[in-house]
Amino acid sequence: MDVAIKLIFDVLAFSSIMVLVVLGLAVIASMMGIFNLGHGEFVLLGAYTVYIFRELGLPEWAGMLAAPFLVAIAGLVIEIVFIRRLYASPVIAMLATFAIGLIIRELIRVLIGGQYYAIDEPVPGSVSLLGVDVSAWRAIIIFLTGVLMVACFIFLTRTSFGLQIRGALENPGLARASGVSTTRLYAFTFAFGAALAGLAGALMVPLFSLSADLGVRFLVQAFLSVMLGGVGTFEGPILGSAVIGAMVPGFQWLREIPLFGIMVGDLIQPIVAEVLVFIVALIIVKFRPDGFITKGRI
Amino acid sequence: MANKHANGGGGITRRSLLRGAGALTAAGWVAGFSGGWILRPRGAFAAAPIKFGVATDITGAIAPSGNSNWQVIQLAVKKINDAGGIGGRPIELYLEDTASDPKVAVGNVLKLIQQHKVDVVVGGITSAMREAIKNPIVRRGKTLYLYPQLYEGQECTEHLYCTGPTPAQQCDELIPYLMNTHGKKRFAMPSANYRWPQLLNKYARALIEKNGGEVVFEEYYPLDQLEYSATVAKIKSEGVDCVFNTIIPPGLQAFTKQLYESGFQKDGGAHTCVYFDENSVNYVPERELEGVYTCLDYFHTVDDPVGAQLQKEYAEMFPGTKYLFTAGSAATGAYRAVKFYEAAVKKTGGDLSREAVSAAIDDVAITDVPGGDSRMVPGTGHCALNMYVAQAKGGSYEILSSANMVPPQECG
Amino acid sequence: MTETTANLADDKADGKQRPRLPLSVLPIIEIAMLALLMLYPIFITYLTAEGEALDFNNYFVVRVTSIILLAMLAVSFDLCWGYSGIMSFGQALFFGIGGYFVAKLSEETGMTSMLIIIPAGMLVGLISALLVGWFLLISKRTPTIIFVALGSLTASFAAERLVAGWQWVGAGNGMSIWDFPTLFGTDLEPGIGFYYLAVACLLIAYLASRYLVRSQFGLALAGIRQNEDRLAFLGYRLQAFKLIVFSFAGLIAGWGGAIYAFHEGFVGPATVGVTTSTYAVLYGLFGGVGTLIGPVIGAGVIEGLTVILSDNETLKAYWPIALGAVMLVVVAYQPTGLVGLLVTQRERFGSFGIRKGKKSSGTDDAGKADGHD
Amino acid sequence: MAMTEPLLKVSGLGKVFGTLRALNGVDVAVHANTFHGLIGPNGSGKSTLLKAIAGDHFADEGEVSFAGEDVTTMSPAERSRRGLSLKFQITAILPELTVYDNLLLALQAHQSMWGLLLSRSRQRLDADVMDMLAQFRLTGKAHSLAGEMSHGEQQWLEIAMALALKPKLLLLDEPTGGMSPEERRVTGELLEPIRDYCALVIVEHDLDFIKDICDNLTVLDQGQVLDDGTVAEIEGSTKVQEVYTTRV
Repeated sequence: MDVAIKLIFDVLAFSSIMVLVVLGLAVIASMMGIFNLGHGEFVLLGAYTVYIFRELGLPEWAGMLAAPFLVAIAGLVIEIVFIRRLYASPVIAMLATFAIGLIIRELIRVLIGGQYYAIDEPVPGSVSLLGVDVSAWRAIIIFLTGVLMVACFIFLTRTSFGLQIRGALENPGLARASGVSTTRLYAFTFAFGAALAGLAGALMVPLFSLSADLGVRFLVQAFLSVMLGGVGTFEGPILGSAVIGAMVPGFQWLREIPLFGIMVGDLIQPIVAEVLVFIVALIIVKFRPDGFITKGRI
Repeated sequence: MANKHANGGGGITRRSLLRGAGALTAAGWVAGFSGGWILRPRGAFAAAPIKFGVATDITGAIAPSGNSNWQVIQLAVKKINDAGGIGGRPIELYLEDTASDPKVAVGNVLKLIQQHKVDVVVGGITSAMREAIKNPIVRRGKTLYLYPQLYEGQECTEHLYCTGPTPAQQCDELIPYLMNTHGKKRFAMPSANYRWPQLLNKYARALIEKNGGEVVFEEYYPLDQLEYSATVAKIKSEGVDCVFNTIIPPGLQAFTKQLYESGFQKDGGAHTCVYFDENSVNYVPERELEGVYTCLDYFHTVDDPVGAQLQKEYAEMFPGTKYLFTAGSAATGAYRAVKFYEAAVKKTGGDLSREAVSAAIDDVAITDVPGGDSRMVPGTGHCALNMYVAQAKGGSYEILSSANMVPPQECG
Repeated sequence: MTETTANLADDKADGKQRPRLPLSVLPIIEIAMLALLMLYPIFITYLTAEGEALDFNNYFVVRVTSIILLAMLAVSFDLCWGYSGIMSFGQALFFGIGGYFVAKLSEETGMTSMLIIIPAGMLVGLISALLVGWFLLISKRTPTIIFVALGSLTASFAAERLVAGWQWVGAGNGMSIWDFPTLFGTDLEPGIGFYYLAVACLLIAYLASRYLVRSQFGLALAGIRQNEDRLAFLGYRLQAFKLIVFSFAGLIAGWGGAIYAFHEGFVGPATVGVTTSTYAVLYGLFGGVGTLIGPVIGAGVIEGLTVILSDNETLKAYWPIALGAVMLVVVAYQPTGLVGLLVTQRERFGSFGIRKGKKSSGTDDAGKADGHD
Repeated sequence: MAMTEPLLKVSGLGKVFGTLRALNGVDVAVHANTFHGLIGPNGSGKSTLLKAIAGDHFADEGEVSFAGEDVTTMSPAERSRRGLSLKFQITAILPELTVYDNLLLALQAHQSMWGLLLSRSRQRLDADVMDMLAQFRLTGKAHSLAGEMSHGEQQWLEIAMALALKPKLLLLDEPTGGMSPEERRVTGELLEPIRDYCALVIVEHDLDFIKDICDNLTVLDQGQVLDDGTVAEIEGSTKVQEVYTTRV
């Protein structure tokens, strides 16, 4: 029972982070047809912001509060300076974001001397959930993500600007054709996606220590999530990232649960568990190329 | 010598600008002194200098250890040169950054050997790094290699000498102490997935089982795995009372945090990590460090006048440095390496050929090293050391027990 | 693919002003490059002798040998992206697997003969590329570039994670190759002998690739590059073409990787990983994809500068950032890379019939020079 | 006309785009070596029908059989290998390649992979390439980039490529679009000789052009067959008259 609760809790925690990372990526991908290979570095920037705040002697939570806004600004600048010119040719845009990601990654590598930094969470220690000790901070992440998703959903379904976004999301061609000012829409969406990634980075950095390569792993997992969920919808990517988020800790846990009387753990080494995530995801994508919920595909 | 002006101050000449890196350091960032350094001896020497190569992790994941090694070696060499060098010949230091990245390291080590043509190389911290660079140094480079870090043992390559503690030296004291003094019986071995943990665990497990204990699980994780909740949960649920931790950074931070959060220590569990030392606060917060058991060849708290004196000089040479002169970071091993080499060259009467020095170093003893005297055990390439079992208390370590001249039990 | 409309425009204009008998540049660059590679060791050795006895196995020769082997990785990337529109962000996977395979082989069997190492590397590179390629390239609908790009990236990333955790191949330690490779029974130490072996391998791989992309098969690739749908309506099986090129590229990468591992005496997880893959992309885009020689030059310049800058902390630290910036500029403003500055769009595409127009006579001679038919 | 089994048989073809019913129960039969015109007002479904035949998109209902074989769900490549060739409305030549190479590309399309790798057919096909070039009056342009030619010339190259593999049936989508009257006349002349090995389905707005070269016509209106028959019959058809007078 305890194990079950811990499992569900971990899965929720990791899924929440993945959702935050993936949502922006997926929205950009489906709306503008650009897959942002620099998205992982937005996550990194968010994490780095918290680190900087700590270095400046400010509290971590302040950094986490600031991260989404700072990263959003960074995203906006990048959109205006580079991406905007490249909507015409998505492939070149993709390569450009790849380069931008590389620049950010290496810059931060220099700034933190290629090292790994542990960062304390604002709320340390553990809380008791149904009699099981779980990390307080993970609980907060789950809560915040839930709130954010609800907020996003309301924004997308109730406000006029939100509806425009949704329109452009589900039918990009139409949006471009109709009078909607895509320039403004795209810029906002790009910044918004960056903000979410930044927030994800800021919230997760206490769990995983800060390092320059933080982003790459999340880019790969985010890509798989988008592939799983399919693009063109709001729900698809969320579902996809939830699945990936479930697999990452899930496979580790799988090793603790006896199946058919044998301990799977003896068969699956931790490393196998990790690589299994990619293999399983890719296989699903291979045989379900449109994702779970489909309006289109990237 | 070419650079009198440099000889005047500090004695350090950089072959390149430092402004950028300097600015970063000023801003509180660890930019690291990557790339080639030459540290030339002060004053004028009659004889040509001995070229002493250092290849260590100045940047990257384990830079804190690498930098302390580099600084300690500077101290050791400075002392030798101030005392007139080795048989009148000064030591000239050459540094290449191995950047915690074997791929980079192989190339940079090549530079030490083929470009600077050094007479000996000291360096490498993780056994991954040793594995990567011993080939370019010993085989391809035909150069003497001194490896300073505590490690997994079974490194019996010719012309490769280990000046750090072996599993036997670390475990023979620690494990019985934990089991007999603290009654720990159920061990867990969460480990980083490379050679050091594997072989160390092998030795420790044998010892544990010999003493009637049990290893509940022994698992190997990717070096940068960040998700340990399943492992920690198992530690709790299986009633483990001693975690024999061989996870290294970057995974270390996540693991210690998650272990701490689970309240393992709080509930009286023993957390041991045999490379933890005074430098470890650079990796993990103090509260998570508190109470950790470790066993090394030196601690600041060891009652040892030589060590105390060296610490004093180190502090004077590098005021306010965050890279401490400690054992777990291989710094004491590095210091011993320099002294062993000095002793060997004295013995050969200045002959620097690898074979001669190698033959000499195989059987020398050294004094004036932190933690007490040490001597090479002939034919093994390892040295006997004094070992100390200690526990972290508020950032420093309390010595719990000690043993003198513990044999390495390798390659014998 | 990488050509922007702006670029085409230039070349159209260029096409009008082009003199009747334009000097074709690519072969000249190729010959120059070959001459440079051949003479380099002699030059550098005399240059750096500093009065001491000449040592042809010196540092500069050894370092450049590694670069030449990395150039093979660059060529294999160009075959994918430059010639068949397969955006492979994971090309190092095949390079590294080649290395790991021969490292394991020599560890198990003590076998160190180049005559076995090289074919072994080729084979494992080919097979792994076939598998990955089947997965990424073959499907009912033509997979999108994004799927291929991130699919290959993921493969490379996963492979890196796997070998980093797999004790059978040394896990985090990677594998140290203690023995020197042997050629006809004699030890081949890193140095001038090894250098010319590497040059030979690069040359053969290069000529083979050059032959492929200038054959009628290459004509089909040139078509695929411009308009996949049209080729489909002509009856070409696009996916088969792509898979063949991808596998061949894998073969070259595995080949280079196998020798590279023996040259460094070490192969680690990073060799199969994302960073190395990224560098393959950089070599290609910087030097100029779709020219074969471009990526070779790209590898030379980038790696060469990396070695030179490694003496300078400040620059060294900022070097990767500079690389990123360069890549950004290149993709946005000079998609044809360094070589694109000298070579016209038209020459990059070349012409394929036996009967050549005056305009492209040069390219043809070059083609013949390689013993086309 | 000989009442043999038609080369192309489209029966009950239907295609729906969203709410728009682009094709509705369309039947067309084209016999070997005949030229068949598809006419009708804009949006009557001509191009949709043509694409459905070529396999550019698949029909929702009904079937397409070609040379006695059901090709309804075959990919364009498969159809093309069976001798069904399409020339796009917008010219889809390869602008970066020379005219010569464009044609070679079309001619070698069905060679084996090995043949292509070893460039076996390069010599042999040279003659064919030059023939086609001569036939379509492009010899002089052989070595200029296809993209650099005039629109008309590009159309001819396109047709030449479509004919390169001696298809049994050629689908032409507005071949004379944007051509000068002179170019149209020439296009007509260029097409005439193919009759002896190839049938033609042609969508065209220029009715005079159609009348000149076609044997039979099918008139589409709002996705349905309004009428079909020989050119003479259609010219006489009142239904068609009225549609054209009211709508065109």
